[in-house]
Amino acid sequence: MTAMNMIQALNSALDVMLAKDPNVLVFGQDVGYFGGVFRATEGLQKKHGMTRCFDAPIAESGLVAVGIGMSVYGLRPVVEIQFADYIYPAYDQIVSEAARIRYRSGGDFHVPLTIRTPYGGGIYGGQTHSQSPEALFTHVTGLKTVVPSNPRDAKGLLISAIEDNDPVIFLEPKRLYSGPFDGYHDRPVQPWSKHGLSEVPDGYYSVPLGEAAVVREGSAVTVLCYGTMVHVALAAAEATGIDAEIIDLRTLIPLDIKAIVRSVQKTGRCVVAHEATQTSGYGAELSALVQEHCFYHLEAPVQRVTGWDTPYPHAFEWDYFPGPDRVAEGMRRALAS
Amino acid sequence: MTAMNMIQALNSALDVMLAKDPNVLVFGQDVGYFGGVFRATEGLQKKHGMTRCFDAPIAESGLVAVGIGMSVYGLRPVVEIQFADYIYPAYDQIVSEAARIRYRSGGDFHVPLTIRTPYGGGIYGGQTHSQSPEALFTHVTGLKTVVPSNPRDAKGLLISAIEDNDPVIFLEPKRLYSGPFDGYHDRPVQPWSKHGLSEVPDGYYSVPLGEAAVVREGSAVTVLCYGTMVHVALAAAEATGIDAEIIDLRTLIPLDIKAIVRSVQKTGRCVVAHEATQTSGYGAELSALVQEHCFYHLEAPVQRVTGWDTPYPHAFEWDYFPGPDRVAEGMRRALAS
Amino acid sequence: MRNRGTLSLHIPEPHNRPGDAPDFSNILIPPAGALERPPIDANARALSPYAYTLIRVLDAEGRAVGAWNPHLEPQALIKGLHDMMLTRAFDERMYRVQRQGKISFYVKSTGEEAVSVAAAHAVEASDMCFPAYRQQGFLIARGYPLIDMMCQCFSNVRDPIKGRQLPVMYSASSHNFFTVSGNLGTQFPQAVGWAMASAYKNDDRIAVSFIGDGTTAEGDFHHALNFAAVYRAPVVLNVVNNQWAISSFNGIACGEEATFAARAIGYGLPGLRVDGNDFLAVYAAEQWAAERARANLGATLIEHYTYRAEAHSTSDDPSRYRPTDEWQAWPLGDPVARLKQHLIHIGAWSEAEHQALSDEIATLTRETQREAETIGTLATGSRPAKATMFEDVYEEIPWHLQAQMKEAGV
Amino acid sequence: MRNRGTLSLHIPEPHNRPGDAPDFSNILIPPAGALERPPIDANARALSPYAYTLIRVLDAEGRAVGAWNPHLEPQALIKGLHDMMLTRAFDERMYRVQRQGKISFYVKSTGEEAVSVAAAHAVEASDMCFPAYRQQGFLIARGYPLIDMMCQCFSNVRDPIKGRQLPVMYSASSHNFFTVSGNLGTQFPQAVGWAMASAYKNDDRIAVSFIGDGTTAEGDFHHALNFAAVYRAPVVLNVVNNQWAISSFNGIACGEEATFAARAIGYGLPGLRVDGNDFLAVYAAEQWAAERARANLGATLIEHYTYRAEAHSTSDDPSRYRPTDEWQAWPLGDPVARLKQHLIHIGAWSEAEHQALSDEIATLTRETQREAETIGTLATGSRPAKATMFEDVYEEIPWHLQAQMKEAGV
Ligand SMILES: Cc1ncc(C[n+]2csc(CCOP(=O)(O)OP(=O)(O)O)c2C)c(N)n1
Ligand SMILES: Cc1ncc(C[n+]2csc(CCOP(=O)(O)OP(=O)(O)O)c2C)c(N)n1
Ligand SMILES: [Mg+2]
Ligand SMILES: [Mg+2]
Repeated sequence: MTAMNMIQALNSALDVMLAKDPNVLVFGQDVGYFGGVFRATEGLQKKHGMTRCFDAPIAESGLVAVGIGMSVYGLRPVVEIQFADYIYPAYDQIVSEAARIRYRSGGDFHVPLTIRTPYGGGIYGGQTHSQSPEALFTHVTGLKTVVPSNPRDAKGLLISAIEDNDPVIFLEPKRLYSGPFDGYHDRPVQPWSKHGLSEVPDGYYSVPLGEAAVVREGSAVTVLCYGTMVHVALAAAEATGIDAEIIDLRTLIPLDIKAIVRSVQKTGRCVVAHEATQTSGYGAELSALVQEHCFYHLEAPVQRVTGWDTPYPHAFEWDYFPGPDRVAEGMRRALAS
Repeated sequence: MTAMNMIQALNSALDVMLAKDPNVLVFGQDVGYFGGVFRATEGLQKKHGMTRCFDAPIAESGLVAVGIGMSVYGLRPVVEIQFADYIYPAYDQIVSEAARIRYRSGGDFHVPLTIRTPYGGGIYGGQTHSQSPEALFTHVTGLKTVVPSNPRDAKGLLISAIEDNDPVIFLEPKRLYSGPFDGYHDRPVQPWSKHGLSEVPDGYYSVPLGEAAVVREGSAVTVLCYGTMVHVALAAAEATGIDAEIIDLRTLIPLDIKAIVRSVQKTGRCVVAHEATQTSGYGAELSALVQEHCFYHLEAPVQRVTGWDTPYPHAFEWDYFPGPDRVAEGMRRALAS
Repeated sequence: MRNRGTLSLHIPEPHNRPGDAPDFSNILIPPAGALERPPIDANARALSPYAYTLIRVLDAEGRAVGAWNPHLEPQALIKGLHDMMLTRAFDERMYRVQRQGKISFYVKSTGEEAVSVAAAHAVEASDMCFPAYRQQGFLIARGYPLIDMMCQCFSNVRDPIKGRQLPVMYSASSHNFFTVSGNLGTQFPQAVGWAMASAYKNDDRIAVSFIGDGTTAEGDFHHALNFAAVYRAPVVLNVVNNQWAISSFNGIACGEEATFAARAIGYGLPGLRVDGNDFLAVYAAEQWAAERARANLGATLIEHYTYRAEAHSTSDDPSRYRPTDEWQAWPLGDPVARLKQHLIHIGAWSEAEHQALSDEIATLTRETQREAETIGTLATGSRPAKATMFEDVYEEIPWHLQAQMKEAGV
Repeated sequence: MRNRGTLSLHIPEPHNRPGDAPDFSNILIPPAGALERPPIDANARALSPYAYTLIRVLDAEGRAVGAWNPHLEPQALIKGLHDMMLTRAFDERMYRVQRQGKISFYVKSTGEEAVSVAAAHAVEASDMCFPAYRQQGFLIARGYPLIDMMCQCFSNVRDPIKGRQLPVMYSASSHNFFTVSGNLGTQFPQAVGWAMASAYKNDDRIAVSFIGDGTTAEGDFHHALNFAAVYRAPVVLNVVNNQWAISSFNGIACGEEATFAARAIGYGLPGLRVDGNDFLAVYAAEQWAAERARANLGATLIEHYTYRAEAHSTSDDPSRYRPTDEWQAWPLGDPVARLKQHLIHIGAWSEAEHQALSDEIATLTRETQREAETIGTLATGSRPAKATMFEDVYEEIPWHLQAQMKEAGV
């Protein structure tokens, strides 16, 4: 066990997999010699060799396409998209190709590709360094979508993603890279080293895809969240004293529906929280599922607490970010009736 | 008034706008001399001139980018994407550019671009000629998304889209081009000429964006639908005798929430139907909205009737397509409790 | 907006439209055998003239001439002729099957058979092909069972891809033939990735890919060339310039201003332009590029200059946008006729043998069709079990698809 | 998977890394004045040698030599010097402002000022610019108010784009300068569309666009060149090859195998390669391309060979990936110093005048900064009203955004 922040945990996952499996390789913009703009691949080229971890042209579509071709050969490529905001040029290769190849070939080919990308706000990155595009992947059959919220999960989930035989979109909440940011932007953020889930096994281990974690047990209201919002929801529960049950989904597709149903049937109330814009966000799917599975247990409408339906405006970082006050307000609305 | 099928109505809308506004121009793959693979632009090049309606390279991203540049100059371009399944290469230009330019420039620039594209199944087109990607646009702030279900709306909505000062994704249910297909694939389809809404004014008129149409009044259950599914829902109501209120949304963004709330408050039950895959589809947003706005009126969970969460498989056209039986089943489920 | 009358917008138009007499007088055709065959390690920039000419081996009399003559054994030539004829016969038959309403769609490769077949012959069976949708000749040349191709077109219970795709979208990992995509162009950079993987593993297999002239306009084309150049990927990138992309002539894809082979120049790659209806020229160019790739010298772009003799697909009617008799006027002729003429010229073939082969192929395709139809067609309702619809979305079926299977009653 | 040891994967690496002595001996620099200036209607293919050389006007002694000398009046040269110096001073100041924590981010253009400034001078004020994020020099040369640029960086209440974007993402329709995008490359084909619109309207305005060397790898680059060639769009497409894309040297973008100017060849467009640190050479090339475009002869691609003297942005530390003293070793020198030397050489400028101008600019930028800070900074909380956050998503605010405004309490 070593205390790691999220970047170190992700780096460790890549390191472990590069050492374990010669078919794993890592590439993307600035990931080679430099080690990535967020340092997630630092030292990997030096340790594992030039062809195991290298720089790539600024062509996200090309990156993914080449990763698909490598997958077809039999490798397990891990591609980094520098910011999730820049994944759209690759959207066709992801949707029409990576996600469809197993199906359209009747199982003749498959694509064990992992696409890592930092997402989310809270870093004053403006509208092209803050987006949360998860719903654009959860709607695409054939993709798995994963969002870790702490170092231990980050490493274990990334290893699972690399070992998975289907394409995985691995969204890294960049605001959590250095610490468990809880949305109180005017307070100092504690470092990961003070957080229990920063204790990360040094070697190989995995956290299975498709299993949520109950990060706070409670009986008043269920909060469904992932990524940075897990810490925001915890802060909201603490601040309000509301006995919320907080579920960190960890994997959006496939979703751990059992954990959700179990909790909402218990609490009868539900809040869904994400940073992405509201309309057609993943929260809509969660809301729909909860009311389909738990209609007769629900005592109030499922509440969505999300980013506004605008781009992420640079000067309004904290007006946009759905912080603890807004989550608390959502919990109160869920409890109001 | 002339009886038109949907293609003729769309052609007429383009013809009227080309004649009315010298800033309107139309381009896309095979749309010039040939008149488009679905014939929507037939005769327009000959009538209005080479530079008003012309062929473009097979580069959807380039098409949209060039349309954006033209919009910035002051034109109102109408771009055709040959099938909605091929819009993904343009996704970055649509999401990061067309949808964001007004916002990111503080209103300094805007993009009055219309993107027309045939979508949906029912023509044995296989998985790359049958997709319904509307939810990938409804999640994108800054875009409007429109889906007509009959010739009269098609022309009036397309004219509104062209005149709108924001980018509009105009999805044409290709199965309806020649007749009001109701999902009974083994019965002959009546031609549009036998349908009231094929009576289309010859000249200029518009149908406003953002207004739904109640195509069948009823009191037992509300069905929210658009495109081909409007006719399927009508057939399901007819077949079952269920007194459904059927709402043709016509515009997905901005949505006519008032029409929805009014109806669901009356019926207390709701079915949402679309061809797209279910998870994170637009139906999720509709379901979430209905339970947010009408929770205390709902007597049963909102039911989703959608395409399965698989690609559209060629040999299973009618197993995949959510036909009248499945909509009827959804209505029954909504009524069951 | 001002209007000072200086600029005007150019919209490219083909030389001939319906009603015009076909006219290919603008096409420059160098004589066969005129060009040197450079060494495979030639400097790419020095090769740039090859992007503006046509490598040709077969002359008008059916002689194989010049440095690019690959000097194939008669048996290899006859195999090439066989595969091209089989491809054409297969296309004819499936076209008729579509017209009879037994399949939903079909795409012929008539007139372009030399491109796919000679390419398949020039590379190793272990080399990986990333095809567009008009490379049935490649698959046939590799000996993939015709019956499997037909069952795919019929989407019947023996369709290897389980009824999932339109006809012609084959997938054959057994024959190193990648699953055909309905989305144009995507395979081109994937081939580069496969080739990079092969180099990464110090393997000796190379990748071969095909793209249409129209499709070169997609970003994928650029990504393929760029990644291939940066990482010196062992891949042969083929542009099939058959003059048309549905109704758009290749000027809309930028063929008016430059050749497609010339695109290679800007990436520092060799670009070869080849008479695509000359089996020997295609073979020779492909062989040169494959040798270069296998020697770790990187990628080559080859433009195959040919003509789409038939409609784009069964959904198309070319008489609406081009003179109906254009193919007859096409100056590079018919690849089958030209190779036949050559074989006769060298004394390895006769009209009688040709007729016999033709009959044999007709019988084979007819009987295979009968066999495939016995298994079933889309119309007879022979399909994989409905439950298979939910398989292969993921390696394992997740809960939400299981729930949907239940709802679908399977 | 087999492993027969034939192939290997090539990963490009720059010549020098931290710790190495900078070495540019591999760069071929032709003497200034060596090249002919072809007529603007020259055939594109005949121009291909221009893609492999460097158009240079200023020699080592500061003389303007050869056919590409644009023979500018001293006043125009002094204006050029002024604008480059102002750009550099503005960059310096905003960099310091960022280091003081008053703005979130900044991007300098140090060493590359000639590219943007000379281009702005060579085209008409009514021509439309589609910039990348490093063309502040273009906007400054067009006389856009510095105060507005600063207010944008401060995201304060006078920010013309209402606090919506990171610093440097200017938008100035008043100065025909398109809104800068954080997404690389997207502007390049948009510029082509604008130019097509201008041609469509028989206007005489042309478009000018800029893209980084690294960004040429995006599909957008290909789409821009291809649409420009097909429709002969009146546009000047500039590649700013400053050797680096964050930490990646231009070999990763394919600059190892060919020049970026050579990309033009495959589209049948002229591709010019220019000494990007030579104000006169950039001016001359841009002027040539603008005249060609305005004469309805279509697009030109210009590669500006220059060097990114500073970090990629304030988030970057180049000492981690390149020798720190590379810029000192850069053989094409400093564009400001070179133009100054030329002005002194022709007797139109003196050290004293230079110092005076430098002081004047320092005062101007300092006072503008003071004024901007008085209006407010991100830190002081001076921002547009919170309600504006919901504006400009659409022309009108739809109900769902109105509901969210209410929820946000505005
Ligand atoms: C991304 C994408 N855009 C559009 C289409 C529709 N489409 C199918 S074939 C075709 C023409 C292709 O022409 P070309 O590349 O020259 O190949 P050819 O048909 O001549 O073999 C088009 C536009 C598609 N399948 N995919
Ligand atoms: C589509 C996209 N991908 C990646 C990035 C992240 N990024 C920002 S700047 C940059 C490097 C650009 O290099 P270059 O084009 O050479 O321009 P320069 O910075 O040298 O001016 C990268 C990779 C981005 N902004 N957009
Ligand atoms: Mg073609
Ligand atoms: Mg650069």
